[in-house]
Amino acid sequence: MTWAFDAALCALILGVAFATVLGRGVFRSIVFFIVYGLLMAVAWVRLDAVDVALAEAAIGAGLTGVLFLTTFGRLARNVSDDAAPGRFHLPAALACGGLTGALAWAWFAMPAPVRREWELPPAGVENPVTAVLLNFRAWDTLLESIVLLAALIGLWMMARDGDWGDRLGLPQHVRPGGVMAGFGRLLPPVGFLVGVYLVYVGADQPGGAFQGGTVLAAVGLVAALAGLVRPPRIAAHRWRVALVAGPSVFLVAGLAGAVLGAGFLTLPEPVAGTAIFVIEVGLAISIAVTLVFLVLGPPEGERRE
Amino acid sequence: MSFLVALLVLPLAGALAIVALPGQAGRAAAFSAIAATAAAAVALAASVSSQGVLRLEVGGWAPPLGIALAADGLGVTLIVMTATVMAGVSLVARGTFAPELAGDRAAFGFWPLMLLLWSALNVVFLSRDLFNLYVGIELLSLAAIGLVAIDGKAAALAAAIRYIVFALAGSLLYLAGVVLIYASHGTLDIDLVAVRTPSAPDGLALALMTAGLMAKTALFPFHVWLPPAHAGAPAPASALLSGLVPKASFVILMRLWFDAMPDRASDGPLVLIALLGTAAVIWGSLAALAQERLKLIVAYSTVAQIGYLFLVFPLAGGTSAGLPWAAGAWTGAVFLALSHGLAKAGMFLAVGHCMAAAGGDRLSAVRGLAKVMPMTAFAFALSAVTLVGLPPSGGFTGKYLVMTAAFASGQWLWALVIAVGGLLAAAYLYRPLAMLFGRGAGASPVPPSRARQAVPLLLAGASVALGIASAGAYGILEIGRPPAAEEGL
Amino acid sequence: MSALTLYALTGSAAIGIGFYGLIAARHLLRRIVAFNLIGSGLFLFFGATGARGGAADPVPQALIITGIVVALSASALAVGLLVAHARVAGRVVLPEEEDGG
Amino acid sequence: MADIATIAFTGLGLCFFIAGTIGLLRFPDVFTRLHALTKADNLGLGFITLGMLFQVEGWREMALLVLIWALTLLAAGTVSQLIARAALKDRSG
Repeated sequence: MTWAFDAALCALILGVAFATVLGRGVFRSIVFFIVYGLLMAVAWVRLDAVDVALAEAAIGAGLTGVLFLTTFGRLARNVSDDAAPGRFHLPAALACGGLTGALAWAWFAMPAPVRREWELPPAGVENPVTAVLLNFRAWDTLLESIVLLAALIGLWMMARDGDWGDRLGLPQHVRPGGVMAGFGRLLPPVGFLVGVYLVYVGADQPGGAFQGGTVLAAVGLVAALAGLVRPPRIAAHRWRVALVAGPSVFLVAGLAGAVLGAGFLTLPEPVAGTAIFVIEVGLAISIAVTLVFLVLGPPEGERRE
Repeated sequence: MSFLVALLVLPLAGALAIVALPGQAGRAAAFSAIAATAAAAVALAASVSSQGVLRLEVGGWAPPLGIALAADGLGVTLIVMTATVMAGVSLVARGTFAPELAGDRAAFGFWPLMLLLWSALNVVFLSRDLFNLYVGIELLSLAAIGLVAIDGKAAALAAAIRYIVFALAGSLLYLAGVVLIYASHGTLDIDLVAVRTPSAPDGLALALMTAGLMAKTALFPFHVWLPPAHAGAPAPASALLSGLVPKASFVILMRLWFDAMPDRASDGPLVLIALLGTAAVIWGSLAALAQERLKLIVAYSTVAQIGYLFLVFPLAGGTSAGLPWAAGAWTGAVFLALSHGLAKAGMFLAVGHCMAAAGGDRLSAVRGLAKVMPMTAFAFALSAVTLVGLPPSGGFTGKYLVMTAAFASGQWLWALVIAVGGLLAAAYLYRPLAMLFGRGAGASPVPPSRARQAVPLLLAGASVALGIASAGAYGILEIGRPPAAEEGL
Repeated sequence: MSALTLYALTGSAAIGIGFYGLIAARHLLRRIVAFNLIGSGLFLFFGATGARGGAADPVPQALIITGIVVALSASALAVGLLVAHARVAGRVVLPEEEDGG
Repeated sequence: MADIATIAFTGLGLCFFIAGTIGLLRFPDVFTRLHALTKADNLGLGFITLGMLFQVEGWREMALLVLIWALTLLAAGTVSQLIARAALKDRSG
C-alpha cells in the first residue's frame, strides 16, 4: 500500500517535472514548478525528513514560487513575447539522459552506507538537524546567511541610479477595504504565530531559523501586498541593521568562543543550548527581512521612460 | 591560529559593518577591515612558513562530523596574493567609486561585494571540506556576478546573465559530485577522502565536480561568458574578477586531483583536461589578437592564461605522480596562478586609468598615452612582461618550471603549448603597447593622480618581483604540498 | 525495488529533465525554473542516500537545507538580473540566442 | 467504527474534488471555472478534514486540523476574488 503511494508520488513528480520543462508558456511552467515543489515536500515527509519537508515547502515551493510569479508579472510590463518551449534539442536530450543514467547507476553501484561508530555528541539541542546546522557545521550555516546577504546586495545593484532612493519594489496599489486588504489583516497574526513557533521549537523538533524565518517573510510579503506596510527605502537604517543582525550575532558568538579560549565557533556544552537559541532568533529575523527584500526586488520607482 | 580566524572573520565583519552603519562610518569600518585583513594575510604566511601547516577544526568538532580548515603553502601564497590585489584595488576604487563619480548605488555596493568576494576567496583557499567549499564558491559567484552587473548597462547585464547561467550549472554539477562522495564514504573532508576505501562512483563524482569547476573557471569550451563579463565591469571590479576569481575554482580542482583522489587520476582524463587548456591558450590568444578594444584584449588574455594552469594535471598527476618532475610542474602552475593574478589585476587597473584619461578603450583612443602618463604605460608593459613570461618575472619562473617538467617527462607537447602561447601573448600585447608608446596623442587627456597611477605599477612590479624572489615563494609552497608532487623519489 | 530506490531514481530523472530545460530553453525565466528543478532533484537523490541503513542521517538533511537557501539566493539574483535586462533591452532571451523559438 | 467514518467522509470529499476538477476542465470561462473549483474543493477539503478528525486524538490536533481548513478557505476565497477581479479587468480593458 505504501509502495503504491510512493510509486504514484514519484510518477506525479516526474510528470510535473516534464510539464515544467516542456510545457507551453512560462506562466504554466511556473505553476507546475510550484506543484513540483509541494510534491517534493510530501516526498520528504515520506523520507522521514520533516525539517527538509518544511524547508522545501516554505522556501523551495512557496517563496521561490512567489519570486517567479512576481518576476513574471514584472516581465509582462516590459516584454510582450512569450517564447515557446523551443525546438527539440537532441544532443542536449542525450547528454541529460546520460546524466540521469549515470546517477542511477551510481545509486546501485554505491557501497553500503558507512555505519557511524559514534553517536552524535551532545550539542545543546535535541533536533539532530539543528545540531548539525548550528553546532557541528555552524561555519557552513554562517556562510549561508552571508550568501543571502550577498544575493541581496547584488540584487540592489540592478536598480536604476535614479530609483536608488525610492522604496523597494514596485509601488503597490490596493483598494482600501478590498478583499486583499482584509486578507492582509487576517493572515499575518496567524502566520506570525506559526513562524515564531517554528523558530522556537527548532531546537528540539522539526523547524528552525530557516523555516520559521521563511514563514515570517511570507507574513511580511502578504502585509506588503495588502498595503498594510509600505516597503522601506534602502537608506532606512533600522532595516539594514535587521539584515545583518543574524550573521553578526553568529559571528560574535563564534568570536566569543575564540576569545574565551574554547576556539572559533565553539559552543561549550553548558551554554550551547542558549547560544543556539539566541543565534536562531537573530538568524530568523535577518532571514525573514532578507527574503522579503529579495522578493520585493530593487527599488523601481513610479517613473517610466 | 588566530590569524587564520582573522582572515575569515575580518572581511565578513567589514561587509556587515558597511551594510549596517551609515555612509562615512561604514566606509571607515570597511577600510579598517581591508587593512586588517591584509595584515592578517601576511602574518599567517609568516607563521605558516615558520610552523608548517596550520589546521583548525571549527567549533572543536573533528571531521567527519565537523569542518576542518588548513593553511598550507598553496593556500597562504594565494591568500597573500589576494590581499595584495585587494589592497591595491581598494586604493584605486576609492576614487572610481566615490559617490559623486559613480552614483550612490555603485558607491554603496562595490565595498560589501568586494569584501564578500574576499571572504569567499579566503574560505576556498583555507577549507578542507567539500561542502564548505561549495558554499564558498557560491558566495564567490554571487558576489562576482554583482560586480559584473554593477555598471548597469545592457551589455553588462547580459554578460552577468550569461555568467550566472554557467555558474549555476557548474555549481549543481559540483554539488552532484559532493553528494556522491558523501553517500559513498560518509565524509566530506578532503584528507579523509584521500584515505577512503575506493568505490565505483568515485570516478563519476570526480568527473562531475571537475566539469562544474571548469565551467566556473571558464576553461575552454566553457569560456564564452568570461570576456564580456570581465570587460563590462568597471576597471577595479575587472581586476578582481580576472585576477582572483578563476583561481578559486582552480585551487579546488588542484585539491581534488592531487589531495583528495590522486588514486583516481589516470592519464586519459588528465591529458583531456590539459588538451582543453591547450585549446584555451590557442583560442583565447587568437581571439585577443582580433579585438579592437583594450579591455577585451585583456579579458581574452585571461581565457588564454587560464589554459596554462591546466597543463599541470598530466605533468604532476597520473603516472607522473611522485616522479621527480611532478614537484616542479605543480609549483610552476601555482607560480603561474600567482603571477597572473598580480599582473592581470595591474593590467586592468592600468587599462582603467587609460580609459579614464582617453575617454574610451578603443585601441586608437589610447595612442600616445605613454607621454602623458608614463607610469601607467610602464605598468601595462611590466604586466605584459609577466603575461608573456619573460625573465625575470614570476610568469617566467612558472613557465620555466612547467616546461622543465614537460621535457623531463617526455611530454614535450605541453612545452610547445607554453612556447607558442608566449609568442601569441607577445603578439596580442604588442598592439596595445605599440599604441600606448606610439606617437601623437589625440585630444589632451587628463591623467589620474600619481598616487592612483602608482597602484597598477606596484602590482605589476610585484608580479615581476615574484620571479626575482622565487626562492622564498618556492620554500613556502613546499609546505603541505601533496605527496603526488613531492620532490624526487 | 525499494521505496528509497524509487525516490533516488526519481531524483536522478528530475536532474536530467531539469538540465535539459536549462540547456534547451531560450526564455531566461524558464532556465532559472529549470535550475531549481535540478536542485530539488539532486536534494531528493541526496536525501534517499542519507535514508539508507535505517535511521535517517541528519547531515545530508542539514546540507540540503543549506542548499535550498543557497539555491533561493542564486535564483533571486538571477531573476533580478533578468528583470533589469528586460527593462533596458526589451527581451527575455540572451542577445546571441535571439533567433529560433 | 472511526475507520469507517473516515473512509466515508474522505470518499465523499474525493467525490467533490473530482467534480470540481471536471468543472475546472470542462467549464467555458474563468468565472464558472472558479465557481466549480472553490465551491467543490472547499467542501471536499472540509469532508476530508472531517474524516481525519476521527483519526487524531486530543483536542489540540483536532483544533489544528480545523484551523488549517479555515486558513485554506480564507486563502482560496481571497485568491478567487482576486482572479475574478483580474479577469473582469481583462474583459473590460
